[in-house]
Amino acid sequence: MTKEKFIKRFFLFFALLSIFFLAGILFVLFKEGISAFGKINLGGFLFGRSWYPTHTPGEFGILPLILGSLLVTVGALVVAVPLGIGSAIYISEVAKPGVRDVIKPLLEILAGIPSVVYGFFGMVVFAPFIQRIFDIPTGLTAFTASVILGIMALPTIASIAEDAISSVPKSYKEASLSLGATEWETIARVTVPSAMSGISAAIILGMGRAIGETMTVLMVAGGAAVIPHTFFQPVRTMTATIAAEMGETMVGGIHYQSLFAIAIVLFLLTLTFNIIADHISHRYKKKMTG
Amino acid sequence: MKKRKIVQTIGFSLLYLSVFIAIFALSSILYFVIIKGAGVINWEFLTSMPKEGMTKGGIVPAILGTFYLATGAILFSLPLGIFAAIYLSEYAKQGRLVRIVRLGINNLSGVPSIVFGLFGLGIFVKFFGFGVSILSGALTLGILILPTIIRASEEALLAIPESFREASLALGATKWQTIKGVVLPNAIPGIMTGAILGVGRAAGETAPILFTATTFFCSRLPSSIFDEIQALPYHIYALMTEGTHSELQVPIAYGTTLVLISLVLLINLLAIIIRYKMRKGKKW
Amino acid sequence: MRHFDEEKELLRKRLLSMTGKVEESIKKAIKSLRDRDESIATKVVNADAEIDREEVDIEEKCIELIARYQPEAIDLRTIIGLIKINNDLERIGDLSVNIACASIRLLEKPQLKPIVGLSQMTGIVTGMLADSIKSFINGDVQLARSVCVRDNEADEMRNHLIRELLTYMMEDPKTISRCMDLALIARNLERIGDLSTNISEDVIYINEAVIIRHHRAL
Amino acid sequence: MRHFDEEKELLRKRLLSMTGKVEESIKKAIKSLRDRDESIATKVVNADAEIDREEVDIEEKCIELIARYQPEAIDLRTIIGLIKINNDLERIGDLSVNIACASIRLLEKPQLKPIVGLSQMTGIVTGMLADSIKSFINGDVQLARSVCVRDNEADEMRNHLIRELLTYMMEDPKTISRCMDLALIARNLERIGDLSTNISEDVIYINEAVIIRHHRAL
Amino acid sequence: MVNKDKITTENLNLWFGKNHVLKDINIGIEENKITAIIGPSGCGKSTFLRCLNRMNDLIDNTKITGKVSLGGENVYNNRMDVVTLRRRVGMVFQKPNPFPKSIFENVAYPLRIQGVRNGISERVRKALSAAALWNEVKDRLNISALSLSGGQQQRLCIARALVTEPEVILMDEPCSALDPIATAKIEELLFTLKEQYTICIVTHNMQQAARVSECAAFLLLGELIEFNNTNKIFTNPADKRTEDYITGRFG
Amino acid sequence: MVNKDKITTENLNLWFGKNHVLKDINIGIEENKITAIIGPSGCGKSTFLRCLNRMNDLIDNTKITGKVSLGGENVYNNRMDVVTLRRRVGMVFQKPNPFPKSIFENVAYPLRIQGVRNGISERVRKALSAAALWNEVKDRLNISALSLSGGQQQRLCIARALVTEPEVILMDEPCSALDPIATAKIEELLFTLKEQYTICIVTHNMQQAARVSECAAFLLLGELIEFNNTNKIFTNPADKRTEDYITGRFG
Ligand SMILES: Nc1ncnc2c1ncn2[C@@H]1O[C@H](COP(=O)(O)OP(=O)(O)OP(=O)(O)O)[C@@H](O)[C@H]1O
Ligand SMILES: Nc1ncnc2c1ncn2[C@@H]1O[C@H](COP(=O)(O)OP(=O)(O)OP(=O)(O)O)[C@@H](O)[C@H]1O
Ligand SMILES: [Mg+2]
Ligand SMILES: [Mg+2]
Ligand SMILES: O=P([O-])([O-])[O-]
Repeated sequence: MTKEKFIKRFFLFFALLSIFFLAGILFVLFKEGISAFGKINLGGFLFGRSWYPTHTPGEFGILPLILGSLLVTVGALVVAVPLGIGSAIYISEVAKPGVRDVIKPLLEILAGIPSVVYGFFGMVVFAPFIQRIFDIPTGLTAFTASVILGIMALPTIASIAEDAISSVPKSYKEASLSLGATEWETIARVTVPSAMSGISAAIILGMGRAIGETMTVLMVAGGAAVIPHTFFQPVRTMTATIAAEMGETMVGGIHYQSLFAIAIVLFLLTLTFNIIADHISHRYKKKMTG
Repeated sequence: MKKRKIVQTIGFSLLYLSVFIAIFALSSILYFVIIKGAGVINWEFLTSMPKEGMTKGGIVPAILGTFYLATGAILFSLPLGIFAAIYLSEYAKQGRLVRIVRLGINNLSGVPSIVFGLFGLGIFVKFFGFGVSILSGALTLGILILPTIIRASEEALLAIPESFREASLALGATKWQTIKGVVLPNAIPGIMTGAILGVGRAAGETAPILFTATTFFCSRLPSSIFDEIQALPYHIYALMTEGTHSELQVPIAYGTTLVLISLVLLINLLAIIIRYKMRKGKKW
Repeated sequence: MRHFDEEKELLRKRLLSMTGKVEESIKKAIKSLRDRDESIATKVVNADAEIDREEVDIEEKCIELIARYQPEAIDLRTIIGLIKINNDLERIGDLSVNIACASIRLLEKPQLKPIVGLSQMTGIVTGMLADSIKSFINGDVQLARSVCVRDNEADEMRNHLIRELLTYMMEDPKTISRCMDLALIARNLERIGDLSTNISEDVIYINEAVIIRHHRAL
Repeated sequence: MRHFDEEKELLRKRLLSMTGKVEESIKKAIKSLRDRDESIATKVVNADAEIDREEVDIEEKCIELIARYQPEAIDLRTIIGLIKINNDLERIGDLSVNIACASIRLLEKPQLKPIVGLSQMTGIVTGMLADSIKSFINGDVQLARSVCVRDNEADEMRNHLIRELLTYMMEDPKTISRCMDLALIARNLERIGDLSTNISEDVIYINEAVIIRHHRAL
Repeated sequence: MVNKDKITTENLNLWFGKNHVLKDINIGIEENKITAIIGPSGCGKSTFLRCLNRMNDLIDNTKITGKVSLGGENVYNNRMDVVTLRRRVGMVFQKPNPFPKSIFENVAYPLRIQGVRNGISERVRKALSAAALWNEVKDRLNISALSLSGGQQQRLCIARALVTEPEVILMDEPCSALDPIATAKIEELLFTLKEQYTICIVTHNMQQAARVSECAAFLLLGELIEFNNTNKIFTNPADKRTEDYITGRFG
Repeated sequence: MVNKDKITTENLNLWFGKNHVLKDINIGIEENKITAIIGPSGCGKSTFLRCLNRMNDLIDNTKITGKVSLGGENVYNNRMDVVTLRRRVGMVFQKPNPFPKSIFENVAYPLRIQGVRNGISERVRKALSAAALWNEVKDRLNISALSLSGGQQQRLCIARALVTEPEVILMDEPCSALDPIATAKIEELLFTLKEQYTICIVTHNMQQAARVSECAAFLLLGELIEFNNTNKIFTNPADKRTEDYITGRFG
């Protein structure tokens, strides 16, 4: 083998590591979690309405957890998507260069605030506030979690959407203006539609982030494993369940295994989102290059 | 014509509003943390051990723990990430293999952090028997930030115009000479940005270290990589959810949060400054 | 059709109409002599100014076309050919003026025995001229070559004429001055033939990019 | 210096050397008559082939330059001017051959009284030719204009000569044929003057982009 | 035939920050003619063109003095609505820039934003025909405009500019991204367009200026050095600097 | 003066995947002359050029048959070392592509990768002089190459290609990113370079091919239609298709 060939193989090995890790994750999750299905049937697991793992016999229905996750995620998106995309459009199309140079890095920096900080803020500031405003027994509700999660996902969505919007060639904008369009028409009819796939990818990635989010929801969602009926009640998500309960389980026990089983569901769910986002942004690239 | 102008005014107002809300929401978080945390922070807080069941004293083990974890994670994932990125951008030919690798990286980055925690638990803590330790936590975090590093490095490498490579090859350089002489030197700032962002991310993560590295309280500083540790993010969580004197713990949590935020934001700021500098200086 | 082709076409048409004028001049100059009508000759002399103007115009247009379209290959050859043909046509116009002037001088004096050869020669050279231009317009290299061949005929004829004139002069010295003018006319006609040949050679060059002039026996 | 300028310079030089040859031809043709040396005249006739070849070469080179460099403005005018001047030079060459041929015919017969005017006229027209080319090479419009003025002198001289010849012929019809040849020589010299004038006009055009020919009184 | 000026500028000056980019430009762009702007890189050609439809408004720190009149009205007057102005003065850019929409929607765009509802497809057809593109695309109006070739894209952009029937069309190096064959097609198109429109074209291809234009302006360092018939400029420029530039002796 | 061929191709065929891009090309590129390759976009000009120094090796799915000889040796022979080949056959690209290093280091790069240690600065000076750039940069060899103007950058790239004294220089549209004035400078440079080097230049600017080259090859859809003296090609091409292309009647 020549030197050049050797170098190439060397690098190839490292490129394959990601796959290896991904496979490793899958393997560990299944290794630890699969035997849960020996004891709980799959339908009962996914659609069971109650989650009482510590009872004897334990009940392992994760429907409340799934619904909790979805509720919080949807709520978060309702907050984050309009604000995030609005901000993205503002930054890339409307803001004066001076303003843009402040706001854009600001958002990027804020994107780096750790999730536990959001959780903390939610617990000590926002939840009491909600409790007072709506006069409800606890401020730790799906609503609270949604809003906090939404704010948290906002910089992510804004930043990816901003990338997509500002990578729309300047020539489109010039073309539209030179044809007698107003700036708003240019944004609404040319710039944003051209960046649509990038924006959708941003939304889906934001969704993935929200659904996989752990600490925030763990701290502010309230943690009641019941099927939610309103926004203003405590809920418990899949991630929070794992984080909260793993510490107290017996390694290898059914509770331990079922938590891994939840992780499998979570993993597959986010995998799906990611593949969809990937697909969209792939198509987007193709479209932009003709 | 008038109607078109009005539509424009309304549209722009909505945009201003959304930016305003976004900035307001995010800065109010900072505001509270800074206002409430600033009073707690002093030299002692930063340099002494916690006392009296976490109701008094400082957070030095948590600071150190976060430092060890983040350093360990970056030491582990930086070389891996760079090597993988070099393969992808310099050697890989478009084909099934690359698509799979890339899909793998994208999905790895989308895996929820708690799942990484479980993975670390399953592999490092249990299978390799490292136990709950700095090593397990750092490795878990390292894998978590690997996609970030690979992406940033790859982006930095791809930003080097193809024409540089062609020029070098056409001058009779070998591939490796080209990478070493022309590609990598120009990609270093970009790779550094990626690495710094990775450090910031690693420092702020909680879920992955829940079961792999941290403990609520340890009475001494770690002496080896196989020791349990405290970490800032987990410390905040623990202060809020465990212990019994929450009225005493919340102020400490504020202080810890301010320290963590300052740390992470400073790191991110650094990365962003480097990136802006780089974009400005770049003429090709 | 390319814009350049349109412009070129226009130029061709102008050249054609200029040829018509020049041909007319030659015929008229000779006619004035035959009909002993000075007014016709005067017209020829006066008409020349227009031909001259047209020549200048066409040349300017050609240079403009080169400057603006940077023609290559056959287009370039055509334009260069046009410039040269245009030049030749103008000279032919001048030659007919020369003939007309000689005619005017001759008309001041009594008529000599009419020289049949002159009309005949006029027929030949105007034929040559017409054909050379026709060959240009149609890109007809065959026809162009035939013009070159006919040039010898014209030369022959001129020699014959001059010899005839010499005899007249010897016989009657009073005719010398008139004969000199007639000889001049013959020479001019022959030169018209020469120029038509030049034109034909240019046509061949334009179409085949072979410069053939001087190759034929002198 | 641009590569194009080098090529143009080369062409100019070639044109200059061609002018030298042509001038020589004219002088030799006249000299052969004066010295009654047929061999000189023959040399003139033979030398023409080379001038012809050179003309074709120069013209091809000019067209090549247009095709390859797409010259504009003064460069274009220079090349077009070169083509035309080149053409004129070749014609002047032909005219000296004509003179040489006439000379050969004359030498077959006894000498007439030497015609002083002829030498003098030769001096004038070769001077005009030399100056017109010089004005081209140096871009000297002043000089070019002076050539145009001198043309009238040459015309005058020719008329004078022809009148003198007419007298001879009248006096002695035996000289008619020789006088005709001498008249031909005078006409050819005058045409050389005309062509030099043409060249000068082209020089003016090249440098000032004003086409002046035909504007002056005919 | 006396031609009148469609656009005139009077002492037009423009600064980008402290950079004095256009200096006292006085020019008259004649109706139904093609006017070419030539000059070395950075001399202000594009800037001048973009003054005419106020595209320079988009650039910060721009200062403009003097007058630009379109059919007698001052373009920089406060009462002049930029949107209307740009509809009257269309523009075609250096790189073909169709929107990533279908061919049809690209051309229909200017109509749609004006709120036109009826007869759109007829007007699109007419514009595409005028841009000599109709025959090539009539069977596939719904495919993405980005799948057209560069030359076709540029003609599409021309059609898009024509559909609202502007009075003037500005073109900033419209062929510099095209190969010679596509360029030739656009040039031919220009000859037919000028019968209906007033066209002003910036090009750094002098030969192109020579071929297509009737009048040509030579700019140098922001100054208008010479403005004349194209014939005159290319066979006998009045200014030495023009001559030097035209013959490639410059710099 | 009999010139011998420096590079010859025999029945050179090239496929990109199923796309037959070069078809039976037989050509002889003469020593110390400039050979131009012209033809419409996509006809395979660049591909042909890149066959000569095997830059096409970098593209996947390429299949090549036939022979390319450099001074008698087959370039596609297994014994031919690509690195050595590329050192002997230099290349200059369409867009100036200096490395983001200093001027000096750019030119020194090829020497450094060859492990040359002595006399580097002398050789750099010589190369810069040969590329007619020395006088413009001699006082600032240490500034970044990226701060040079486009035309200077391209001459720098030429210097960089010259420093290892290749036998042949391939240029793929070296002036298409430059303005006319910088282009004129490069063209003048070519005339002096050809005394020492064999040059093969791809250009879609026909006038440029006409100006600089001694021989010209016209490619169409991957076929070599005509290969002849530039004079001949531009005044009297043998093939109707060449004539049509040259006179702009094509397509
Ligand atoms: N947006 C801008 N901000 C500041 N200066 C600018 C801007 N655009 C152009 N300039 C400057 O204005 C001058 C003229 O630029 P312009 O683009 O009009 O030149 P041009 O003649 O079109 O050149 P080219 O042929 O390269 O397109 C240049 O010096 C340029 O640096
Ligand atoms: N890397 C590649 N992979 C596949 N096909 C290619 C590749 N490069 C070029 N081709 C195809 O090969 C053909 C010839 O391309 P090439 O770049 O040689 O053309 P060209 O004559 O240089 O054109 P241009 O004037 O546009 O540069 C084209 O049909 C092109 O689509
Ligand atoms: Mg411009
Ligand atoms: Mg190419
Ligand atoms: O970001 P998380 O660690 O809270 O999932």
